[in-house]
Amino acid sequence: MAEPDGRACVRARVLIRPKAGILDPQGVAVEQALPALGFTGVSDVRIGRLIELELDDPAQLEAMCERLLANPLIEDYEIVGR
Amino acid sequence: MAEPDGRACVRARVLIRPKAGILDPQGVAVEQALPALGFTGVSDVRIGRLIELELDDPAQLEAMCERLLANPLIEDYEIVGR
Amino acid sequence: MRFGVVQFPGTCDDRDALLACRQAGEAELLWHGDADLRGVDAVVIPGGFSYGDYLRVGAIARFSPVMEAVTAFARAGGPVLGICNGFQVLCEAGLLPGALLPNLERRFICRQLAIEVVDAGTPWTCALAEGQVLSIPAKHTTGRWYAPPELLGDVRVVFRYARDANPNGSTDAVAGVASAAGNVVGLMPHPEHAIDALRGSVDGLGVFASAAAVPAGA
Amino acid sequence: MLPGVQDAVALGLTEAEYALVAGKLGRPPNQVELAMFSLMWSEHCSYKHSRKLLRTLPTEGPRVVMGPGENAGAVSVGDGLVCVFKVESHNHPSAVEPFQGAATGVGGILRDIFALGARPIAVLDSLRFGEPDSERSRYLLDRAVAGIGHYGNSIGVPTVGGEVYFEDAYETNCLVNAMAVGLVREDAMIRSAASGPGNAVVLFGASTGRDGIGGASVLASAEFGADDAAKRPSVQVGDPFEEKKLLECSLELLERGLLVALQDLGAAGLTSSASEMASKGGVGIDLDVARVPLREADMEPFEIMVSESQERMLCVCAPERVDDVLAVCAKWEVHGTAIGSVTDTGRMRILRGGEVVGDLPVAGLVDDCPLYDLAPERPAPGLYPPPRAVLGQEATPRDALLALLASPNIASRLPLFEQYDWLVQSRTVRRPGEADAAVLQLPGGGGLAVSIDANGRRVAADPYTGTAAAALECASNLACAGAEPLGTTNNLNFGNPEKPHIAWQLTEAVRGLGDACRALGAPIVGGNVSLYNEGLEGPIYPTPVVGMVGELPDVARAGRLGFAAEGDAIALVGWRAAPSLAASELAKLRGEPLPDGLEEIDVAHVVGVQAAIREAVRAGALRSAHDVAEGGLLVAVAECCLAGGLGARLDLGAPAAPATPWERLFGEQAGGFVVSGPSAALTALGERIPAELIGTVGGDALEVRLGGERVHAGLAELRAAHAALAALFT
Ligand SMILES: Nc1ncnc2c1ncn2[C@@H]1O[C@H](COP(=O)(O)OP(=O)(O)O)[C@@H](O)[C@H]1O
Ligand SMILES: [Mg+2]
Repeated sequence: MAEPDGRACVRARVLIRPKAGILDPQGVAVEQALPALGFTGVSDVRIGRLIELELDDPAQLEAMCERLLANPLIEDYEIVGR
Repeated sequence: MAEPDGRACVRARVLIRPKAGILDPQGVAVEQALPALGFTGVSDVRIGRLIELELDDPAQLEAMCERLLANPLIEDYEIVGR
Repeated sequence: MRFGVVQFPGTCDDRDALLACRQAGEAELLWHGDADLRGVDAVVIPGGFSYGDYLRVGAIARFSPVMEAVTAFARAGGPVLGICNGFQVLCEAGLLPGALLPNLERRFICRQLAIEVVDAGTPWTCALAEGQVLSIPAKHTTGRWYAPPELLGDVRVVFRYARDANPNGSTDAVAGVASAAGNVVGLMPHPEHAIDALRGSVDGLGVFASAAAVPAGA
Repeated sequence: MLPGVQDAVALGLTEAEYALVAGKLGRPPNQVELAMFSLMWSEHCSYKHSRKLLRTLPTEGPRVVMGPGENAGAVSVGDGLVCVFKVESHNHPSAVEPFQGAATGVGGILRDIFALGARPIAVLDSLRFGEPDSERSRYLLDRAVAGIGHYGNSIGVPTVGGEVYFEDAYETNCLVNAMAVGLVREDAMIRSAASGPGNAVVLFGASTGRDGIGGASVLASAEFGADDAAKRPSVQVGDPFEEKKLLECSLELLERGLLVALQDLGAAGLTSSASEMASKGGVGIDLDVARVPLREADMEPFEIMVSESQERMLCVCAPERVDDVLAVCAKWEVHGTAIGSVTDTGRMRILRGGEVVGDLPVAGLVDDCPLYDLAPERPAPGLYPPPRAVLGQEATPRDALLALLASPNIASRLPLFEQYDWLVQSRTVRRPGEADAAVLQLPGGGGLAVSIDANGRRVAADPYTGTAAAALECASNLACAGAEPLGTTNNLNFGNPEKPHIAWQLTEAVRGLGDACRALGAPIVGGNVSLYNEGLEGPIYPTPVVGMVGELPDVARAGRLGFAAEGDAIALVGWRAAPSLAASELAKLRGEPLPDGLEEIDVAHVVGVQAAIREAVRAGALRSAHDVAEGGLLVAVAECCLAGGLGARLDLGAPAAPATPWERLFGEQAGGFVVSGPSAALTALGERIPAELIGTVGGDALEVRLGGERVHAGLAELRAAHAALAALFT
């Protein structure tokens, strides 16, 4: 996609999930609740965040994840193109 | 991957995002915080949820998204394989 | 008049709601795992964080057995009130229109607010007057009521935040809505926390008195 | 392979302590045993540098139901009801990850309350950060407040009070303390002592992961420095939903009479909870780690024993009750597992399936850690750099008033408290900002007032007097609400006690705390100690946080701080001498260095003044009462104006030599109060205690005459200045 001024502008997607070994209260609660709701055979639920954005300079994305988008103490991130 | 009892077990990923047109204050806040950190040229930040799970019957996933994981009034979902 | 107050794992304002209901009648707790409403005349779904609100506010609680019974009760015209998380559950369950989104300020707010009664034609507002302004606290992170524009025209708005009091950016300052038939009402502010002058306000009493004033089975 | 002395040292033990451990076992400890000893003998669990001092504190009184030693202290509040309360710190976890650190701090202190069988009814927080012009301080503030709110709000316990101060000395080592208060019928309380060999030990709540492994010893005993990345623990994530279920489940287990003993899992996880239960009951415990539900499959026995995963409880019940216990757990969707049994061996035996992986004497583990004497030495003045000046010498009293109201240490705390649910549970009669203490309704018509306080700057200037002042201020806050102190809790946040000047601060502070609480008749029933709070620039201000609980007979007469009626007279009561600017908030804004020592407080006089205020409030004679604290008289009056939405006209006469107008307007001293009401009532108060009629309530401005000085500020101006903290949360 090209912006009116001709700069490239990329849509990117970042997946952020609780680090392995870190408690994921949301995933645990959802997984435990599912059978009673009639959804069976589901396991290992992990809940994270999805961040989508448009940016001029995709090279910046990694630094953005490190500094703002993800909390490196408790989260891993994965940059996915689109 | 096959479970010991022979059932197939699939890891799936669901991306859930606020529907277009719905104000996403968290996305706005992230967008506004970026310039102060020296990240420019970022726009249209949207923040949603990432749900990863393992399930016996992948055919259930769509129904689970419709009924539970996303609220169609305010959210779109996308099932991504892995 | 016998009220039933629904208790989910994570419900916090259940005892408060019981107290409020008892100002207007009898009240007992209804357990989420029970599909039996035990013959109560009205159901209150109180505030809190059912299932931690971890997936999405109200999303999990609405599948509980008690909600099947509540849904049948509501469809039969029984009075149902959802407060805060209860409102969120009723929206998720499709018993009320719209959905609740995160506050524009992205924070929990706990604040005494002025709200205006817009529709006194429901069993939860019939003892109040339209235009009456109530001082009632609100406390939530996800209270921005939203309905898509095409649905908005059909929504029965029951409460609105008074001017400058909208704490969350809710569409048209909507604080509470009703089902088309009016018997199901949900609101974000907490009338059960405005029932004693010692604790700041008695303006919430009218909500419970309204339900008690409706003849049982009407 | 057996670990050696160097492993022990890496885990925080000294070589001598390692030798002692080996002596107690009669052999070198294996990995499981060393891990357990290193935690139990850490500063955090053993209080090895503070226990001797703590023994000097007054802990007894007619209302004390439970003094220090249990999970929380307890005082009787009448009608067979007991109030259980305690304050605890989560400083280091909050410095690493403020949201989760603060959240799990709240979760931890709540478990201490319901471990006694009490329903938690209130939380208070006590926070210290660097100056808010630092980006990191703003981040820590924002996230810590959000974390406290997240946990307290979600679990349905109101956060009804707290305090926050901003000082450079906390820049690299913030303080996050949380106090919790609970209520229980005295006959329904439970203790943590395990008893009855053959009884079952049941673990219930969250599964066990590698959270905070080594946390208690490495985190709590190591100075926090630039290399913190290397020591980074795996962060503990709070799960208030799990704890809400755990709370309801625990209370139902007790209500059904199913338990012999109950204990939370806090620092040092299973190790400390099981061994302390055994120690208190004089029994042994066998635990099978293979039965502990794990979040990660491949955990070692030692990891399971020291994991600090949150939201877990341990209970002891008769073997024939296990099924009933597990049924209650199932009802609340809480995982419960019988993991061991009580024995008569006096030993902790750790098993993995059939294999014994650790075998240690309970007494040696829990009670025999060597206690150390401190080597206190009064430091030379100038330990702390002077604050940065923000108010020039040319400032007028009006400038100073507005600057003080906007000072982060004085500005309205509303932007914090609005993020807390202060009303859930339907007891809150005085919410934050309405009175100096929060007031909660009790079933019989009486009330409970709670307050938490500490001004670290004053303690830094004079640890003895500053700490006594903190305790007195708590009691003053209670008096303004009409409440009499029943008991005290405290959290001693200090630097490295092995340094002589820190040892001196700690010793003096504990002495001041003890003396003040003795004079107040408010025994210390519990608390916590957090040492080694030092950053790159040196130690924090010594910060003994004091929490106090009081009672009032008629909650309908609970005092308020805001002016209530036009025309009411205003009096300044309590002081016999002019207040001083030493270590005051004004001195801080002017950038003045900390003085070396504060003027002595006549504690008995202050206690008498508090009694008179309390009685006047209880009699309904006053329409408002507010203690004079940071910022002095003028700030106190401005706060009464803002809380009541009414102005005031003050005529302060001429300053009595040698006091300057500045001291008169902004000086600080313990035991001063601004009260309002009918002038006859104020005159009557003046017959008991020093009282000076200084003005009248009314108008929409604060107008002050003092000799030739005039100060005029509209309510709107005052309000705008007072709202300064709002800008930190956008
Ligand atoms: N500063 C203090 N003043 C009085 N008692 C204290 C203090 N510090 C700790 N204690 C008491 O020592 C005991 C152990 O405290 P702690 O290890 O924090 O308990 P827990 O592990 O239950 O949180 C408690 O009874 C506590 O009240
Ligand atoms: Mg404890």
